[in-house]
Amino acid sequence: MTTQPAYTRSSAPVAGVAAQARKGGVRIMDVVKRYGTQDAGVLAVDHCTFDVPAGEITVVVGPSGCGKTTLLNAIAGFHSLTSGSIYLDNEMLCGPGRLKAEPGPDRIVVFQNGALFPWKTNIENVAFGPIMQGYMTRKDALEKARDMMADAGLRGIENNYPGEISSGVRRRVEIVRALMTDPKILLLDEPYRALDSLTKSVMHEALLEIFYKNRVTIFFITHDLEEAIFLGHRVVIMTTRPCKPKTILDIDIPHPRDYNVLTTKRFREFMDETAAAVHEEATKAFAAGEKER
Amino acid sequence: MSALSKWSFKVSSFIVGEDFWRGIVAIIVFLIFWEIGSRSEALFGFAFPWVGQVPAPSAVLKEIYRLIQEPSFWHSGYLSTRRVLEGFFAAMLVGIPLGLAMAVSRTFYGITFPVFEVLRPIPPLAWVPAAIIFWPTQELSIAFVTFLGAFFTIVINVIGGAQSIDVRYFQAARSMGSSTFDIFRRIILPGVLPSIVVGATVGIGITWAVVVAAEMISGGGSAGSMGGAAGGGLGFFIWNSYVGGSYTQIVAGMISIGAAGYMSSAILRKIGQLLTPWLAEG
Amino acid sequence: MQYQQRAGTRVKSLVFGALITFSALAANPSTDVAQAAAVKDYGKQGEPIELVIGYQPYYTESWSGVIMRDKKFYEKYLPKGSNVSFQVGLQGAIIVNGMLAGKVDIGYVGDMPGIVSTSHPDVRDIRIVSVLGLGYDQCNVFLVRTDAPTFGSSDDALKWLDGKTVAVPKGSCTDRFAQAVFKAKSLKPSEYLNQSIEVITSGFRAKKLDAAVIWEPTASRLVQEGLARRVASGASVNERDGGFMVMPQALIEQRPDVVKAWLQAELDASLFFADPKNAMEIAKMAVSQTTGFQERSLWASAFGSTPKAAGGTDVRIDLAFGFTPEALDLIKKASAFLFEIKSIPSEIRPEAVQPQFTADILKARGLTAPIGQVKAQPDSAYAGN
Amino acid sequence: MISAPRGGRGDDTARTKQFEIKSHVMSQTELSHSRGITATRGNTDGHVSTLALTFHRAALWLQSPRPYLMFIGFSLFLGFWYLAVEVWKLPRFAEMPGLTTVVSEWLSKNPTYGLSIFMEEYYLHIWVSTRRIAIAFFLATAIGVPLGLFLGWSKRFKQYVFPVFELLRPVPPLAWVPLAIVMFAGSETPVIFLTFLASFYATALNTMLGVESIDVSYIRAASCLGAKRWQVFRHVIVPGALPFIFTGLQISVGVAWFSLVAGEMVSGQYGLGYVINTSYTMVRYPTIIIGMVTLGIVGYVTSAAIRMLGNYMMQWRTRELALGEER
Repeated sequence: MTTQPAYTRSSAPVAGVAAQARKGGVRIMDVVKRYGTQDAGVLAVDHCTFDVPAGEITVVVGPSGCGKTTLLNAIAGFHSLTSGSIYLDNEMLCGPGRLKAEPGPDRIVVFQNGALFPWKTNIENVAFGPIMQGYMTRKDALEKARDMMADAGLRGIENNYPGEISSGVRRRVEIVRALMTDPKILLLDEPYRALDSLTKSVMHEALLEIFYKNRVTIFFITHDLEEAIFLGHRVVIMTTRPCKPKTILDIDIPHPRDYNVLTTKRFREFMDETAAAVHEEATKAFAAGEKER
Repeated sequence: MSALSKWSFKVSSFIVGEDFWRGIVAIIVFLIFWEIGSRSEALFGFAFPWVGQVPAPSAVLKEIYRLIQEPSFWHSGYLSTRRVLEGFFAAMLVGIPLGLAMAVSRTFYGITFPVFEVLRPIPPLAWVPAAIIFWPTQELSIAFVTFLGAFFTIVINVIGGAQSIDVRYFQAARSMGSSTFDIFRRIILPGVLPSIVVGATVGIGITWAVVVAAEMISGGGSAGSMGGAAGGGLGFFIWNSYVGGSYTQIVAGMISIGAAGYMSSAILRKIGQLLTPWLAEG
Repeated sequence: MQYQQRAGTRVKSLVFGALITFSALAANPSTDVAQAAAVKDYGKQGEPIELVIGYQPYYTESWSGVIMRDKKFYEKYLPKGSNVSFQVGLQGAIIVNGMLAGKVDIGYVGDMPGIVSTSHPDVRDIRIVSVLGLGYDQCNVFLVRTDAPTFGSSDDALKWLDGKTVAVPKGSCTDRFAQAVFKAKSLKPSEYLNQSIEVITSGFRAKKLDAAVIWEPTASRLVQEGLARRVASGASVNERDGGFMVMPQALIEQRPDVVKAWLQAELDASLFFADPKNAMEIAKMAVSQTTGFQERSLWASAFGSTPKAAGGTDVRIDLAFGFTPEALDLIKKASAFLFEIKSIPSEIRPEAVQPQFTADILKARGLTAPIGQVKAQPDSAYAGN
Repeated sequence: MISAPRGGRGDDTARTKQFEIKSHVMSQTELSHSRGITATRGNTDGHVSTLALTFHRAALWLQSPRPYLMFIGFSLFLGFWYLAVEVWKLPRFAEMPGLTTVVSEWLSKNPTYGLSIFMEEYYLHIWVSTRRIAIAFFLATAIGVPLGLFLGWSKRFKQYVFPVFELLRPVPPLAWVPLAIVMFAGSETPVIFLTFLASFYATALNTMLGVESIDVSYIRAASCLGAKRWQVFRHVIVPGALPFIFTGLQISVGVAWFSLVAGEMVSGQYGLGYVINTSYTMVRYPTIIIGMVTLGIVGYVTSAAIRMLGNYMMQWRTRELALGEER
């Protein structure tokens, strides 16, 4: 039996998941993003507006290079906007006057080809956030990290280096690292892109399990439609570059979901409905010879 | 965008960009500091440490202006360049096949690489006395030393290049029934080309460093020259100005070698880009 | 693991094969190939000959070489159609290396390189055939920095050297002389640097050297250009120096006619050197064959005079040509010292000295060694500007 | 049979991408396999210690054909040297010192020219040369690494400093020999300056390349997790650039020896460059070869030391590459 955890984060006591106030809602309002100068630049995002409901999984689907990663970077604070604004829990992240948001532990990004620090052991990676922010001593942070990794079924690889474990396991360690700082929203940039479909299905179930336990808002980017519908409460299908929402679907398949959802009639209906739209955008993107932005 | 406009786009952004101006400012500040430093004895009465003895850039510029009109200066430049090219091409001629042979056959690699690794740490200049004894003419001994300078780098890069070729290319080629020679010509050579170019650019830089020192040591230094001033070359030119006590000529010589070394690397990089168009996707 | 076994067997056969070929070759070396390579072929007697002469315009004691090149006395004696090319060596050792590598045929060198050249018969058998000159302040001149204290006598100057930085071109006659003096007077310089005459010149100019032991004409040049001060020489410690001519045994055996012819011409050159009225002409010859030296310092190196307190001598060079007792004594003493400091692998071989050629020529011309002297002349005698 | 040879690491090849985490899929079994290695070692903290790894590799090496091939290589090389000089006496080779003379001189208690492994002076030369390399190398690292880190890290700093750096870099360090002798007092400091200069360029440049090669997502991940700028510098930039820094250090040690020899040849009292040069002017041919071989060995040892230090400092990379090698 693991000992009663000695750590409690002062600001947000870990209460029962249901009673937790819903946080992490994002409102994207009329966002435009252009790279380079006015005339010779590239328009990536063209007046994009949609909401990411708090406590839910929102999946953005679109052809490669259509500008969805630019959106994610704007929320995370890596890129500035040309115009429009983004709100997190009704607090302006970036908008007129402040075109570039400040990266912070409330919005954690899980990168496409992984960003676990190869020179730190897995547990040091997971405990990195709290130690950097200084609100936890190293010992407490490592203890909490050990417990959270155990929760996510990652016992026994604490002292290995990321280079020594499989990329699927690495991806789960990265998500645990993101959850350590108790973020409002998780920003996932095609995290399972490099995995084979077998491992991918294992990852999906692990992600849902973590989601049900922590109820953190998830903003998920992918170009795999099946993955979007299986995971998402809401699926936003983007046009080709410059991207803006083409159709927004609320997936009413009840949670918690597992693998036989894929064979239900309702899932099939959603697939038929969206496949045409996504295919149309994909051919347009292909014609324009877009390279992965 | 047509190539021309693409090129102009790149240049214009470079000119107007802050990199360019900040670079110019930095170089001007450096030159001013150098000028004041070397004139410190006259201006402040005491010589700055180190830079105090170095001749001022203004004097050096005058010297360069004078030297450019002198044919003997260009002759030295020609001699050094010829020695560099001789040593360099010999190194390519011997180094590339050896590197490829090492990369292709495990046995050959097993036999030659250990010997190669033992000889590699010996600095090329340590070979000068032995080269003077061994080679009949002084010209050959300097060329041999410059050859060594580039040889080791080129072989190492070729091996590295061949090893980094993804093994799947071999499998793919073999599955399409290509013979060993096809594989060599279709897969290994193009695969190794980029690292040959890298090895060449680094190699020519080293040959310039070596030719200067070899000329200094065999042309004038204690290893002594057979045939007095016959040594020639920029290295000998610097050595002669040192012995003659004209320090501005030394700095002028150093700058000309720097320029020559830089130009040869730049030319090689250009050739490299032409040879490997698939790498330069802009 | 299948790869390991297959390669293993292949490798073992390779190793085995290599051993066989290796031992077979080493067992019966083909002797004829061995002999021809080491000994150079100089052709039959009387045939025209190609000669490469390694000489030192930067070494006054061997200026008979400078005169030979200018006056071309050898053309009178060598077989018609012979071709002679002169190569400048900055230091005797470089000429010796050239001779050991078979690139140089006749060498004008100082005492140490001369003796060292005879000590490598395994590489190439070289012999001393003539004595260019003997002296006290030709090869062994002590110079100190201009701002050194003024010394009462040479001995005080030498004592001052203890704990100072002294530079010397290693392997030259000055190296032997400096080490002999340091041992005799138990002096211990803080740094005993190996530097060529050029590095020493720049060292004095950049005020980085306390002292140096150098040979003429560089000594006079440094004094004349005010870069250094002369404080002592061989005369101060009664240590003699000498210049020698060396030739490979192959040349002596195959072409005694050429050796005699060259030595005849050498005698003419020495006689020319000994005649005081030729002083100015010789200085001009030296200027034409060197770079960076003024005529006045070249003249002073041979014909100039220096106060006794600074090791000056009246007779600057004894042009021995033949092997005088003093010359033989110098060779014996110097080679014993060189063996002691491990500069030569063994005592000098008796056959290394070949006096009979010069003896025959002197008898034929009714002269005795030394054939002349280069005397110091007053500064006023210098006719140049 | 054509196959790209595995292993045989040309460690200081100018490969641009210094390390790539092989994002191949390792199935669950391989996870246990890597644990398998740790199990056999039985060390408590669960990861593979470098010492254990080297023994493991040495065992592998012995089983493979490589040692025998190496033996053939050396015997051919030394055999040719012996035959060419002493047995066949080929034209240009006859004057060179033979294998037996060099080896007998090197190992003799009373060497004819005063330099062999039993002579104290031999180790004095090695010590003086190594001391000069150590000083120059330390200075180059102490100045080069921070400069390289800042050049890579702050764009403004690079815009000001890098042009001057690039202005001086093409001038080969050895062209500085005469100026160094004039600029610096004594005979020791110019040699150290020359050695410093060569390795300084290599270190600074490679460190800068190291910082620039760090994947931007690491920096973003760290700032996401709340790390402030200097924390990102310490926890991401420095460790991330470490592999490049060590490549730079290895190249810089090689280049340091390169210019040390030139400095010592021009003027000096001790040091291996001095030995080689005076053995030439004093016609001690075997000692020239002894000087060169000693220089080769000492040079090899110093760069191997740097490599080992690098492997030790970068535990994560050694183990990762070891796993890669296993496959």
